[in-house]
Amino acid sequence: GCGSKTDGGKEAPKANDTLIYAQGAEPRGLDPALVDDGESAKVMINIYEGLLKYNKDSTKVEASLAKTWEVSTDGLTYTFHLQEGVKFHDGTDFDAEAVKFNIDRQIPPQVTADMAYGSFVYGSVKNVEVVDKNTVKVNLTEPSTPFLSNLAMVMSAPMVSPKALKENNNNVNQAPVGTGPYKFVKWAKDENIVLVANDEYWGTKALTKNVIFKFIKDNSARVVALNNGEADMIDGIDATVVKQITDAGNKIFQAPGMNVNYMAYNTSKAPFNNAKLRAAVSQAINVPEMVKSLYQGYSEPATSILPTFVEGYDKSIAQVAYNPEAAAKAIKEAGLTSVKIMTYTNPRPYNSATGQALAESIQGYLSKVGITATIDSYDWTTYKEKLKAGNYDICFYGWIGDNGDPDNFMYLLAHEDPTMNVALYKNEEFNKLIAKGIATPAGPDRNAIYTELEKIAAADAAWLPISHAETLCAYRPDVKDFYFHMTGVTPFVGVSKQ
Amino acid sequence: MNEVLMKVQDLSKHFTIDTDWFGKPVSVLKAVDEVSFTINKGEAFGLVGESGCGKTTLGKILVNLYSPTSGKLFFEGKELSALNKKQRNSYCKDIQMIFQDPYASLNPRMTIGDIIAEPIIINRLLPMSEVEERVIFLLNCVGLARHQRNRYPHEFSGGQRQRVGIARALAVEPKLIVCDEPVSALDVSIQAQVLNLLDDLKAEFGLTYLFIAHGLNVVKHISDRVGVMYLGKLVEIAPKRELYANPLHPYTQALLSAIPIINPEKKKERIILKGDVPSPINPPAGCRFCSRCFKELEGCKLNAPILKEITPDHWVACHLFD
Amino acid sequence: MLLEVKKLRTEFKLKRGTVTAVDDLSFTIDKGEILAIVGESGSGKSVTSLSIMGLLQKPGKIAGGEILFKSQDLNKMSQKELQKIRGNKISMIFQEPMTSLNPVWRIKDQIMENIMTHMKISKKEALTRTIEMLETVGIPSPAERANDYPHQMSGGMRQRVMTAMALACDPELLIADEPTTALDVTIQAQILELLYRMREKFHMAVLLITHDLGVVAEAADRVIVMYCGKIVEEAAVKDLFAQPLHPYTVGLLQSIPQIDDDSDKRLYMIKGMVPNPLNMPPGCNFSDRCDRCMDRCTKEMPELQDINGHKVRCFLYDKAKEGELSAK
Amino acid sequence: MQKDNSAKAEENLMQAAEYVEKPESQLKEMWATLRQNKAAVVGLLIIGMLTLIALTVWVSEMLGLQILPYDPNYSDMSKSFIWPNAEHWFGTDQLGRDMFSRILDGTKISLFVGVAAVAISLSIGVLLGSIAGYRGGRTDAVIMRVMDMMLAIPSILLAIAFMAALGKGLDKAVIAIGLVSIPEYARIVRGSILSVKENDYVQAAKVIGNGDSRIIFKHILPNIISLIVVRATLGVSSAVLDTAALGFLGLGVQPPFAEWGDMLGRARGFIFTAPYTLIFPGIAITLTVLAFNLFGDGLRDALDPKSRIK
Amino acid sequence: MLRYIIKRILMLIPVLIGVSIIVFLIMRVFSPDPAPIVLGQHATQAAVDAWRQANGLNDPIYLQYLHFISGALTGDLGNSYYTKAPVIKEIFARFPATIELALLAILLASLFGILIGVISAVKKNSIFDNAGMFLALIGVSMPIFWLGILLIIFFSGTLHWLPSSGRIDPLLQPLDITGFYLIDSLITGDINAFKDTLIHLILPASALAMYSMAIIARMTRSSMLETLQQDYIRTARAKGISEGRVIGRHALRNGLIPIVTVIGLQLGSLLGGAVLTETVFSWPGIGAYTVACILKSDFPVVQGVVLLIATVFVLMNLIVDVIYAFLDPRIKYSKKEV
Ligand SMILES: Nc1ncnc2c1ncn2[C@@H]1O[C@H](COP(=O)(O)OP(=O)(O)OP(=O)(O)O)[C@@H](O)[C@H]1O
Ligand SMILES: Nc1ncnc2c1ncn2[C@@H]1O[C@H](COP(=O)(O)OP(=O)(O)OP(=O)(O)O)[C@@H](O)[C@H]1O
Ligand SMILES: [Mg+2]
Ligand SMILES: [Mg+2]
Repeated sequence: GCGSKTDGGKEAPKANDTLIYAQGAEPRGLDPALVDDGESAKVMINIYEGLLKYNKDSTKVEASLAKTWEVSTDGLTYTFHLQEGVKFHDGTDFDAEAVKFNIDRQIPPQVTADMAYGSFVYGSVKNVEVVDKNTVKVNLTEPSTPFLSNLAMVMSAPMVSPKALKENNNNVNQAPVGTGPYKFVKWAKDENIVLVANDEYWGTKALTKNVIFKFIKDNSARVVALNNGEADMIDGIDATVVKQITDAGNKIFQAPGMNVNYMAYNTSKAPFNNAKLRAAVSQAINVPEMVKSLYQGYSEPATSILPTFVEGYDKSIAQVAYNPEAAAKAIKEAGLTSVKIMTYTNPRPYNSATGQALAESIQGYLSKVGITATIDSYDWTTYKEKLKAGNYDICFYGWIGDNGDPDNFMYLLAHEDPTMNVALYKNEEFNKLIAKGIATPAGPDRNAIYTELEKIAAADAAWLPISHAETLCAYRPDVKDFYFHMTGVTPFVGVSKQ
Repeated sequence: MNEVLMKVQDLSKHFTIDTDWFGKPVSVLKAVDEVSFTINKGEAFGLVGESGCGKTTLGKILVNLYSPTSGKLFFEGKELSALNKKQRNSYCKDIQMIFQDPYASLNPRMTIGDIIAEPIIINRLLPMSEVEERVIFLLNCVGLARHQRNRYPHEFSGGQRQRVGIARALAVEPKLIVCDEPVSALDVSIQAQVLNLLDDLKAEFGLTYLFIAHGLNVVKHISDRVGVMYLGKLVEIAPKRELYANPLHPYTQALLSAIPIINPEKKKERIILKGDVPSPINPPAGCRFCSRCFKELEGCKLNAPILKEITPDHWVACHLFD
Repeated sequence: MLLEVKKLRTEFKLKRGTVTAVDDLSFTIDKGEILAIVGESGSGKSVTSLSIMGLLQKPGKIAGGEILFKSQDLNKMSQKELQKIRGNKISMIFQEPMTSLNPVWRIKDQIMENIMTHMKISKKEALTRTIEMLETVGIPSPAERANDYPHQMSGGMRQRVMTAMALACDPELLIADEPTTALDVTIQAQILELLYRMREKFHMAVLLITHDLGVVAEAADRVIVMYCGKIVEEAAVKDLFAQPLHPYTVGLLQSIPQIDDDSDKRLYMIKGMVPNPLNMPPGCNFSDRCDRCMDRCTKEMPELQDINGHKVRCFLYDKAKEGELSAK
Repeated sequence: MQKDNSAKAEENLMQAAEYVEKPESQLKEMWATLRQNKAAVVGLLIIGMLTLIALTVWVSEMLGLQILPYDPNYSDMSKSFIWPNAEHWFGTDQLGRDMFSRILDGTKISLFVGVAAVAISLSIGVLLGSIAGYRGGRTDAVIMRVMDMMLAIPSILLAIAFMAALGKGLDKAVIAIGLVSIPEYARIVRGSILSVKENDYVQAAKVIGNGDSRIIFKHILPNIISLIVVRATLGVSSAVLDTAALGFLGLGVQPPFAEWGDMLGRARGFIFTAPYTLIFPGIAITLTVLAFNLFGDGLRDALDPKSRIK
Repeated sequence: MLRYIIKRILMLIPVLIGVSIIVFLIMRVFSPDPAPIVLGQHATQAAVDAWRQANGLNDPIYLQYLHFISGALTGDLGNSYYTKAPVIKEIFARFPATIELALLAILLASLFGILIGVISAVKKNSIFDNAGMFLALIGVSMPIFWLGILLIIFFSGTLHWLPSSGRIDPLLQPLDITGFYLIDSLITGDINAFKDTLIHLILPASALAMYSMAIIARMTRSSMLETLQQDYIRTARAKGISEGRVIGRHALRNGLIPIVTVIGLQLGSLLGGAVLTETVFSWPGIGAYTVACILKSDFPVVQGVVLLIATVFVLMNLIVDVIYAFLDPRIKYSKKEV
């Protein structure tokens, strides 16, 4: 760790001054430009703010550090009017210069390869102009409808103190300085991160003085910690422990998650360059039964790629229905007897049961229709590496929505990169529609484009969407107003304890 | 029959005990230090001395288990120390060794027959078909029965094992046998059996022995000439009768007087030496015996005495006879 | 009479059978006397001494007999009472000087421990006494050497330390179990001389155990010859060497090469070897190796019989009278 | 006359006897001692049982027979997490697979990895150790320094690194576990060679003209073989533990193979819902390791010349 | 003695260089490419290539090694690919936790192991002996992670007596002075923190200690049995001192000498066992972290950690040898090493 407690002296903080949140892994770092993981986001949301933020219950954007904003009619210029009198935790002013500084570091020429979200969020930005102290203008190279949504993300978009960045070698992973309701106190590696309420916060101040993020890797141990009172809130639980938690008098927080858990066929080579055969194999899998068994009701069986609450979702979309007899017949006709499955061993946010369990259950279904499946499973890193080689018939993957925009999901099937588009799906018509979707301003027209994309995807059966994982958290009964945003973050500003 | 079989000339063996930072020896153990003597064909040359004085080391040099630090070895007139490894090996079988500890000198995993057969087989002395016959013959020679051929060493007593060791040495028909304290680990009643056996074999096969012991009475019984060693040096050599009747070196005198006599009536005058045998590591320049000598002269501490022939065939290294 | 051993029998109960290491052993030692026990390896000498000291380890056990030290039976004493006698009234020197001292304690601590266990004196006095004792046994510059560890001393020195330790509490009986076997001849002479001197000085009785008949001839007053756990012959030293009775003793004496014997004749051999203690020949233990074995010898065990103070266990002397003896 | 008789008898034996006594088998003797050690016998029985299970499972799998109550890899999602009952003795796991069948099936993997890994480390370790011990000097120094290097890294970390590098799989687990315990064997073999080498019988072997390799193989190795056998037996137990550890960390065999450590690793997520998924594989591992330990200990006692019948 | 120690320390250098080469080879030549995981969900091939270039991964392997080793010599082990923090900092933030755990475990293991071993040896074949040795046998046969989970289920999950994870209640966390919470809490005089640290240590330390305890108990027993057979024990008994003293002063001191080596070696294996224990107990130590880093191919961290652990291990061996010499006066350092 670094530094000592800034205030409060030696006296241990009283328990209801403190919220302890136990999560399964340690953040990778706390510099929004340099990290990409959900565990970091949960901490960062409390320290930083961006120009915009999402509505509590959706991904609609609201004012944050930007009071108001205007978009030029050609969609190429965005003008933001900033909140006045906002200070970073280090006492420096937040102003237009700071905004420029933050964006400039993530666009060419300054952007570096390890800025995971830089190009995603600011990829269309041409430059930033400081109009006056509280006004800033962002110019784009081409219109981008998701741009505003992107500015509300916790990755990349938040405003970091330029002073801190200069002092820390352009990397505040270990020493975050933002404008948010909580200030960073210390980070004991692999143990916890301590935050304290920002008394000078410009908005509504936090209700609880201290927030501690504790890292407990083991799922069961996290449950034990909650039940023993070592933590006030925990996340990353799966269905099997819910009873255990509620029996101990604790509460469950459940919300739809913005993600998709899917199986992908390798469409680039035989046998699955044949859409009919893909559909036949998908037919062999009883998705609802499997989802119920693996996730015990804490994941929705997926009927489409997009989660229900994302624009562009349409009830009418459906994947092929379970029909083992028809499947068996089609498969037999095609002479398919064996497939090579590749999967990952870790639990992922969209698949708490691990890719391996998923693969093995599918192996079970396939064996019923006369297909012998071999499974190669690797840890996530290796898995991503192995995917590149494309040496598989079926693989598993998932996606967590970044900004609630449908493009964020659908563009995967149009992506050039084989580790993104794991189905190696190529469809010119599809790609054109994607490009169109980005440029079209938000509204029913745009939503129709994505519904269309979904229909193409379902018909081509490159993916078999399996489930949308619900967010599952648990908290002690004395915690009030705890919530978990669908983008996977936990703002504590309004949370209190009795 | 004074034909020389083995001639040892200024033979030394030094062990490096410790080196400095650069690998240069700083302490050297002079186990054998410039020793010279000859062994005649057909004789038994006895070697006595206290524990650690270098007897075994000397014996092992003769059988090529150690290579000497310096000095020369002549076997039947041929200079062994000048030969290369391969040539040297061809002489190995002519010089054999009987070891001190009968419990450690036989491979516990081999039957005694195999132990005896091994040297015959690896030296290709006989066609395989005749090996077995020879083994039985050797067994019989040392007083073991044919039916014991397939037993393992642990099934035998010390004396019997020593016989196996002797048979193994005999198997290659050696000319010289180094007997390293062959009886000191044995019980009194067994000692005599082995000593007699060695005596008989010597006559039967015309062997030559280098007989190492620390018991003077045993050496006297078996050998023709006796050398006395002290701390890596030979201090006296003489035919046995001469040596026992007329010991010249003070150490030999003390050694002889220290042996208890089995006769309570004959209480003899004892020379009790003071102190212990000093360490052979970095020994002093002068006479090695000096620290315990009861006849010390001036200069003994400084100059090492040289082995000189005082009366015919009686050699001694002592300043008393300068 | 200082020590009287009566019909001592010591057994080792092993899985494969019972070894009777000492059987029917009776002898006495008077004040100031040196009694020697000789015998081959495994004949039960050490077991005898350990039985007296009460130091037998499992599975060894005294199966019968009495060990009377000043008329008290040591065998019936509790460990506590025995501890008061051990190292105090009766002390012991062991066979292996190299391993009998604790390698990790300085020798002064080992000797002082003995003194302080039995004498009520201060540490300082104990140290003084320790150094005195070391001086007595002939260790040069004892005050410095007292700080040495055993490995820093030679075998002879260690044996001296053992002796100093054994004598530290003025014992009345000293048991010396092959005190010189592991030593060189010249050192052996030193130690024997030391023992002799100490006996004169402290007036203690010594039970000297050895397998070297030469040592016996030089040092002992009386001697017991053991074979396979039994006494086969017991006599005053002069009598034994002048006129050994038991065939085993006779054989032993003849089989050792004599230094003052200049003839080159063959050595006498006792044939065969010591029997396996688990598989003794019936009758006399020596019968299978004896040149003068009779029918009877293979069936019965002869009794130890006393012929004018010279005891022997052999049927040859069954009805022997004084007169007949000298005829042999 | 008595004397004549016995002497004659002896002579008769020596000359007349045409027969040669059969060599007394050391194995037989060892077995005799081993049999007296109850713990070792229990260990051996368990090992026998496990081997039998493993072989039966393996052979029947080869022949395509199903002798296990259920196909250990067959998942039926409608049957996930059934508590132990008459139908599923050890219950079912998350994917509805029969735990009892999987545990039995796992025997095969654990024993195979254990024995194969030991075979690797044993052969390489013995070779390196023998060369180092016998040659001495620079060869020794070089070999042993390399072994020191390997020993300086905790073996489990090294194994994990190997697995991470090589990827998952039975063969890779065997290699990783085998490689990391080479130094142990090399050290033991070298140490005992050094001490055996000083024995007079090795010197005697040189004197009669044996070459180096013959001395190593004929005179030295047979005399430390018992030590190596004991070490190898105990080595199997630690290899089984290591396999389980790798499996537990998710680095063991490829799915769907039933590997005990892997089963434990999965069960960790369900310790409250389905504690039995945690209990049975744990018992299986412990029992197997225990058996090899018991047997190894007994073997050591049996081979120890101090406790052997003289 | 001093010369010996210096000599030994110098001898460590080649070992450590060798260790670094081994790790380097395993990691850089055989391990998966770290780039995709470092760069995350949106990484494109172009970004991956750029990143590899920037981190020197496209250089020839010997250049990479030279770069690493020259850095290491100046105390710079590079930055973690993943957190981008200096490796040194990452390691020392976690190392005290592991050391604290391992030391307590070895303490427990030695204490109970020696106790059980001595009692078993002295009362050979008694019920104590049998029970002790059975326990030891179970101890060496049980997978450490299984034991850990069972302990959590029982003491945390069921009885709620002891915490299941973490080093301390974060609210009590002492000032970070040494990183060892036991020491830090004592320095700051915070008894509650000290207690809480101990409470958190009990379960993981016990799980970790079990295996070593069993080994130590078995070794102690056999060492004591052998020592009790020695001639000098007989000598001690012959002096008439009490049996307790014979065992305590004469047998134990000698019997413990080989145990020191065993304990030293166990510390090495404890560092290995920590990998599993830390995983099970979410212990914020170096073991679990290293595993995670190996799996993430975080080369600089893995290289750094392994180098550090190897250093600790060889130093530990050195210390053991010194203690050994202290306990056993027979050991002389003048002798050339065999
Ligand atoms: N390989 C060796 N390395 C170092 N020193 C050795 C070696 N072999 C023997 N020595 C030393 O050389 C000296 C002479 O040893 P050697 O064995 O020749 O004596 P010895 O006269 O045979 O003694 P003993 O009567 O005890 O057998 C001893 O001090 C011994 O320690
Ligand atoms: N611990 C033991 N277990 C079994 N048998 C034993 C044990 N100790 C001694 N014996 C047996 O007791 C007998 C006598 O042994 P003891 O040690 O008294 O012989 P010794 O005369 O002292 O021989 P040495 O001259 O070799 O010292 C031997 O036959 C031996 O086998
Ligand atoms: Mg010798
Ligand atoms: Mg004895």
